Amino acid sequence: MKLIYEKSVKGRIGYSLRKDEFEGSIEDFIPEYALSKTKKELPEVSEVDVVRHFTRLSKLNYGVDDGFYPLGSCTMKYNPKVNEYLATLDNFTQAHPFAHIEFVQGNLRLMFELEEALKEITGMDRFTLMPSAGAHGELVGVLIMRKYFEDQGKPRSKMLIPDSAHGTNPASSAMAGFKVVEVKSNAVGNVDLDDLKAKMDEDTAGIMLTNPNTVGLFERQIQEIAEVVHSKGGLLYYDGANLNALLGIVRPGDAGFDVVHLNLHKTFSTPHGSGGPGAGAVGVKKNLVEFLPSPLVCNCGKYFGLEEPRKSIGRVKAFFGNFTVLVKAYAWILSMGPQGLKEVSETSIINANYVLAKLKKYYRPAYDRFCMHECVLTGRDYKEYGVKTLDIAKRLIDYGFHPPTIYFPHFEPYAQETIMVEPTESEGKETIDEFINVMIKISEEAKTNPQLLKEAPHITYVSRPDEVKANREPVLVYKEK
Amino acid sequence: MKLIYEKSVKGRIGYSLRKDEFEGSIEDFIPEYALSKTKKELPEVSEVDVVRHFTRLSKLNYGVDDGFYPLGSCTMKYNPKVNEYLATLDNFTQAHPFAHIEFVQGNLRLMFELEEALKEITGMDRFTLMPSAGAHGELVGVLIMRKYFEDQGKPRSKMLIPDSAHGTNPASSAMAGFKVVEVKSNAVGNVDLDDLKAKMDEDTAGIMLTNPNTVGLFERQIQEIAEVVHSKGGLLYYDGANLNALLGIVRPGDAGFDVVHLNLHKTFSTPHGSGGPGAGAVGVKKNLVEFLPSPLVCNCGKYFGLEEPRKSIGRVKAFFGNFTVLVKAYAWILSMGPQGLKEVSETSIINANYVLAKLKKYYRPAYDRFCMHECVLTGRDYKEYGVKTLDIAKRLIDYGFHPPTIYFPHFEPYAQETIMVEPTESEGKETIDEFINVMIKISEEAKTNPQLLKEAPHITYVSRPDEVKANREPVLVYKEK
Amino acid sequence: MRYISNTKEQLEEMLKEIGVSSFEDLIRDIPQDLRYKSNLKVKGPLSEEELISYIKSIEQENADFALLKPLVGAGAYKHFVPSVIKTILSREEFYTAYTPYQPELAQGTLQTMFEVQTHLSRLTGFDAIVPSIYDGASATAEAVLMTMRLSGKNRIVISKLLHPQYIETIKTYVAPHKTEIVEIPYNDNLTDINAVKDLMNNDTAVLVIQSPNFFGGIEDVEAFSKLAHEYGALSLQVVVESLSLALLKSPKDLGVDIVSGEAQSFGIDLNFGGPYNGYLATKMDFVRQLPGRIAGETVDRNGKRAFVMTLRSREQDIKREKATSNLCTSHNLNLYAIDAYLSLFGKEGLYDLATYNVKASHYLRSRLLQTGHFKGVEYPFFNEFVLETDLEENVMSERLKSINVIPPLKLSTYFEGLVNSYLFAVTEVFSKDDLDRIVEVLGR
Amino acid sequence: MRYISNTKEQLEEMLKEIGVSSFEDLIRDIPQDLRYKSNLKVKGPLSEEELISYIKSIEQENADFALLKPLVGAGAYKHFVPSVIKTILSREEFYTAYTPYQPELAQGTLQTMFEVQTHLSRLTGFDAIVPSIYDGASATAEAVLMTMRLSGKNRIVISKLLHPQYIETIKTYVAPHKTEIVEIPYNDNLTDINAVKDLMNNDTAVLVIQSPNFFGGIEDVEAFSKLAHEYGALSLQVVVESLSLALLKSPKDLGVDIVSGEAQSFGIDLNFGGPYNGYLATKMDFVRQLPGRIAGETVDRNGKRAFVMTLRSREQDIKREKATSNLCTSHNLNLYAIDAYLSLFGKEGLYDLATYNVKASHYLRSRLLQTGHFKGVEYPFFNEFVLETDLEENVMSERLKSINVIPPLKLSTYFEGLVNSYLFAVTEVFSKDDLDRIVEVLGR
Repeated sequence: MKLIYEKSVKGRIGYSLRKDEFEGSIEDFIPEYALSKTKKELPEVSEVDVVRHFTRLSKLNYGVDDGFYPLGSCTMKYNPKVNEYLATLDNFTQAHPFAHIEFVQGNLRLMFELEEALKEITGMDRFTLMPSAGAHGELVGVLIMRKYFEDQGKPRSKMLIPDSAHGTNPASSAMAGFKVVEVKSNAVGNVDLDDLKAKMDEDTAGIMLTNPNTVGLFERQIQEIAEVVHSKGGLLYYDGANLNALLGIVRPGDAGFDVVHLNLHKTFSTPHGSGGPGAGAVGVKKNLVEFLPSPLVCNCGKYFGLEEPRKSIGRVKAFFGNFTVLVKAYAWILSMGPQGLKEVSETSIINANYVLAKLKKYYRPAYDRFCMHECVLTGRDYKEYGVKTLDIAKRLIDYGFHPPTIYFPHFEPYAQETIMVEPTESEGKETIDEFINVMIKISEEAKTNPQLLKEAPHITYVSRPDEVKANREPVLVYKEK
Repeated sequence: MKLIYEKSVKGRIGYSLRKDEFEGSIEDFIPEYALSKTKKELPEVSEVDVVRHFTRLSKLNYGVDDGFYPLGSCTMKYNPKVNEYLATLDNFTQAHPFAHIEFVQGNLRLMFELEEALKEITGMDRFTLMPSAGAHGELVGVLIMRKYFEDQGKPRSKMLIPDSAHGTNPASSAMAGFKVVEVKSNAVGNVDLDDLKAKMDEDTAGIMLTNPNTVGLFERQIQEIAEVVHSKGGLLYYDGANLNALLGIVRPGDAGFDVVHLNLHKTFSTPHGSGGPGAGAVGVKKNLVEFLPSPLVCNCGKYFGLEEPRKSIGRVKAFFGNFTVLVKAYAWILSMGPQGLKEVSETSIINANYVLAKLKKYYRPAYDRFCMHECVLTGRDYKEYGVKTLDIAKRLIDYGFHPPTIYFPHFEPYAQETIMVEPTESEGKETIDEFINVMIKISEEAKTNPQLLKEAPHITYVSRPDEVKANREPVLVYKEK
Repeated sequence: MRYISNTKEQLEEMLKEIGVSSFEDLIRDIPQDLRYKSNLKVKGPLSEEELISYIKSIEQENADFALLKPLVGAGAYKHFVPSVIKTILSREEFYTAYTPYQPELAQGTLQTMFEVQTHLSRLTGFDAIVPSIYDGASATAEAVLMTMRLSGKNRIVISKLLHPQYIETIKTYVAPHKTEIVEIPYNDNLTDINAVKDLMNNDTAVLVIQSPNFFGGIEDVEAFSKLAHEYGALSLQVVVESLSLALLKSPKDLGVDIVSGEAQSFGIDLNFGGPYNGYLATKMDFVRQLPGRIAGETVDRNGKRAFVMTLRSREQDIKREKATSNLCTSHNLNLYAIDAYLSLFGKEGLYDLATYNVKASHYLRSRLLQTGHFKGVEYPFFNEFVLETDLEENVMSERLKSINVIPPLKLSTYFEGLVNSYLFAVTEVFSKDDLDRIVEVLGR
Repeated sequence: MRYISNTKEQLEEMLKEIGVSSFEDLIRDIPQDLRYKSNLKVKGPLSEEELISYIKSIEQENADFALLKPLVGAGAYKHFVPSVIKTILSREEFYTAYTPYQPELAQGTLQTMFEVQTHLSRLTGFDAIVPSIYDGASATAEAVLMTMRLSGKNRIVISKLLHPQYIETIKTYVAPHKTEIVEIPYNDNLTDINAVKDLMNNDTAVLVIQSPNFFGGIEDVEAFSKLAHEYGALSLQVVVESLSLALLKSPKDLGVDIVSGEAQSFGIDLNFGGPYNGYLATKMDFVRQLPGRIAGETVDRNGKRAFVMTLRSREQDIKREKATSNLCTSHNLNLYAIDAYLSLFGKEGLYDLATYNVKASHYLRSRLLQTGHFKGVEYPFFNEFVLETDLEENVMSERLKSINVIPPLKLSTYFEGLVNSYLFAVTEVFSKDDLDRIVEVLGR
């Protein structure tokens, strides 16, 4: 479809401004060395043009409200509409971050109460709500770990990360100046304890762990892992990507974790917004509180206020956190209540195991275990028909489903043909059944008509864009011919 | 797609209620003769189910924001988003109609100011904002005419209506107890003055006239028509369906009309909402004010208040008008201002004549005249290829356009193959050009591949539903099998 | 102007293509002496920001309704509207579409109509439904006209406890048709069934009973229906608080012939009285006498289920002066709200919600009686009741306002005899604490 | 629970199909002593109505911001946001979608990214754009890291008139990398170019200049760029008030190598400081050192134009610890707002809007100077300026609050020497009348 630039008509107007009643012209105020000689060549369109443009663009997208979106590790659950409403209340959206503290008591209270709830849910002692995303939270977490060791006068240089981890873990560690040391998985998909013991030493800050891990399996030996890491003075970092499995069942803080980050846009149902904004709250145990980024919200007598942790790692963005995202997360917790939170995890675990039980014959998993809130299958058996997992994923689109996560984790036990399905608690059995049936149908198609898969999707506006070309001859902006 | 009933799962929940802390059970309060023995069999679905259901349903619809919607006589113009916002301000939407007058001064002010604006735009002396729709306004208008003559002690029994008029005109007259007398059109598409003179008598209440008429042509002899009707003591009723052509150019009140109704959802840009709610404000000249429906809004000293016209025809609905629709109409007028209103009519007239000029070779009109804000073409030349105007309309859908109005007006000069195109002022030349090109292309297709048209549309979820079957074996509600 | 796409240059170009030299050439049909020569004296143009601030300043002249809970109902009920409904209503495909004349581009609208017809069928027991007419009052007037068409008679008997504005609306609609209107008195807040007997005769087209009635009273509709039928008249039940249908027997089972109702309670905001949503329900025998739009199921060219507007030969654009009504634009947008509301609440939710309304209103009534400032007769009611008080009107108002409650309706406006009586409505927006607070301020 | 679809019965059925007798069987991997045995002590569950009223009660503890116009900016600017933008953001296809990993289901997102890249290209002059990073501060920190990668050097020279919180953020990001940070003093509200000369050397990775700077001052960016290049350093311009780009020369034309910016002014609400939207712009030579998501144009299987995320080999999910950054989730939803905002205003509108900002702010400054209560040096600025006053802080605050204006930023918090100085921001939300009213209350 046309770009908005291709719809531009000279002189067309899409804006309104109050009358300019001031004297003088722009040259009177802006020095010649700075003033552009030409107007910037933005498009010229009417309001109708813009509305139709985005309405059409929207119809080229697929959201959770359009159907099943089983992206493993992404927790694409339903985003309640009331939360969207609450986040757009005027006094929230129009609040200036530099308004006096008396003006923003509501915002501070909300942040304070959300922090209390997150502490209770995770078993941690204090949270920062500053980070903008999971990876941002990771950076904060590992910077805290770094500073903790520096503060002890014994900086450490390495970070352990399981081979199945998200790419953000090693990338965040690298940003914080750590050397990444990979820990292997064992035959049942958990951390190889021997490998861990071999690699954990007193120059190692600790381990970044996702639990349930990215293969959807609970780290059975988490207590032993904690023991190994703590015995060397190290710290355990909890990547909260998969917390959706554990609400009210296990609290990371009770399982030996020292730092956790939570993706409020996963577990706590704030929408993904085509790739953000999210929020990556970071919680720590008592001994790490003084390293949290500044400022923190405190309930200081009469007012809610702000405080700076004594040895703070500093700021990681301007102002406060992604406030409107925080509103949605808190609203969700309040809607759920203690019992509801537990039901979230129970339901999502049952949903995922149901998918696993029904599909394991067709898409053989690497490990024969029950899974937690997501299951990892593979497309390895269809390679012989020339069908890649990518083709299976694309074919799902023709049946109205968003594909699951594929090719992650990208390592051997899965023959690198991973299919990671996370149904979340939102989905009803009949939707999941429909998905299962289609997956089985596709497994048939793969054998009988592989071409159908390789040319899929057939019903979308575009099909199989050429990523190699995009990469080789990058065209990143529109230029008039 | 499935009905919401077909998605129902016993025990599924989509609602939340505060806790019931009261004592007793329902049988304590509701007598046995009245209490239903079973719960009513409504569907049981989750919030996610409902959101997805309506999201999918929405994608089976086509709105103005989706593209060109040139329904003649319907004025499908762009509905500004700011107006939607303003109409949902809490103090408007949460206002109780029986709250004390002090509580609702804002509402009354808005109605008062809107009335002032409508008076100025039409040249009338007083408006009621009560009617819910154009046809509702017509009923009010003709009831006023009826009562006016009764009040004079000389009730009249007939109403003149041109053969080209909307069906609502005769239907409204009939509801008001008038016998409908049809007035013929002349060779140039206007009211036949001789026929009018022959039929206008002192038992005739007057004439209901649309101007520009439903053929998109201005009634050149409007002054003569007024003279004929007034000379017999009759009244002129202005059907405002086509006021979009005359803003700031001609005021009905200056052209001899005694009663007008305005479709705020046409000219004044409030959205059509899949068929309403609209608003059908009715304006009258001084001598008819005392017959208006009650209540009217008045600026009575300190407060805005309500007053009952002395000889009111009575109420036509409960409470006041469609208030939130009124907010949108007023907001639109304020955004436009005097000059903007005139530009609306100028632009819509030029747009329509441009379509006419470009398409008249292919879809011969009945009259060779410039049109006003809409043009009437015909598909008569394609009958010989077995192609009906309906087929042309359906084929347009394949090209992404909403079809124009067809088969109205349904009378001889058009060989009953009318195609009525109203582009409105919202549409840009490039959209109109695209429509014109497609229309020309379809005219070719009609000759070379009529089957393509007869089976159109090809891209929609359903195609050519069987209306005869629906009518013969009516299925109006869902029943479980 | 941002809402008008074409630029001056484009308009010039188009005029050239049309073959005229100026806009004036296009409108030469309009006599010069009819032209409006000056500028219209309307405010504006305002920029969007100025517009918002102006309209908001008007809105601020209202009371702060978002904070206020109304004890007044009387045909307009404050029920909680789930946020999902506003989300659905904001889909442009719904609110910017036209009446579904092209079914291929309007299956969303048509299926919604069909679903609402089904919901209302489940609630009323009838299979022939008109889902959207302006409001309950006009729908009732249309229903009365329908009974006159069906019966060929011109005499209508109406309970005095039909909503007063509904009665006024009926009167306006029947005025041109030489109709005799007879009103039935009431007794202990219910329509006096003994009086009806004297008022009915064989010339009567219809007996009109509202239940729950204007005083919230639950009428013995079955008895009224029997009586109507004894005289060869039709029985029309008016349902203004449609939530009551979740608990009460279906009108069809009570022998009613036609229901006219108001569906505002099902997800539609108070909106200062409109837009609301009237509906009609009746037996299939009468379907061809119904006014307004109806959706029907059929199949498309390929045999797929599809929905269309059906039984169109009743309508004005086909039948002109012989149509069953002049109805054209309805209030279809509300149908998305009603469909979503009834689907969200569903079988169990609507029952629980209605039960809450009943229990909360009965609780308030009995607590108010205990204060000693109120008295009233016992009668069966849904969520509205009448009490007489010894408190001064402005005392009661001020006390209620102090706790952000809108006072109940003073009945003397409509019922001359009822000087110190008020009509209280209690819905689920009131918690038990809220009601206790009301009792506390009024009990002083 | 309304957000969980499956009923207890369905879950039982599924457990049976899985082949276990209870949920407990599924989680037997979890050691019993890790289980949380009690109920979580969190509030709830609240019904939707209770939830709304609770959150609103919190919201009401804030000042009534809808009525307040801020004279404070300092990196967060109150510009009017057209209603169209909220309408667009409310499309579920946008806000409920994920990062566009499946281009066939995300052309809406990808085309929007590409359009915003183009807009930012038109404003900055550069062709390599990262359209969405958390905010301007983190984008700036990423830009600094990028210059360190590009240059292999660890010394950075930063204007003291870079937003103080941006400086703090840079410090946090570079802390693990043994970086030397040098701050440049200022003079007459502009970065002291003479001082820079002494601070630069050949080990310097980058010279960081904000323009308009934290005091609103328009720097002679070209001169700074030249200086940076003389020492073999890169020139990084930070643009916090991006509206200024509508009027000011493109950074590329000023010899800048990289721009890091904050696009909040383009259609994003104040939101108490977030979510906002940072961006980066640079020359194509540096494109493979950029962090974050970039959209690129390509063709699909059938030769149709299509958009994809491109140059992915820079990213963490491909390159893990060797990636240019750990960026994963961005702030993409804001891109719809930015795209729509810049399209609505467009070439003429953005120019007119920026001009209004300049004229209004200069008007207020000169009027305040006339009151005699204010003084300040002359310097070129965009829509923010610094003045010193003899009014007490609380006097000024109270007077401004009385006319619904949020006071300007007190600079002493960040600049110890500036005891009675304030940073004023004036945007188009102020009419001339509004400004006259401010002058009136402060001029007393």
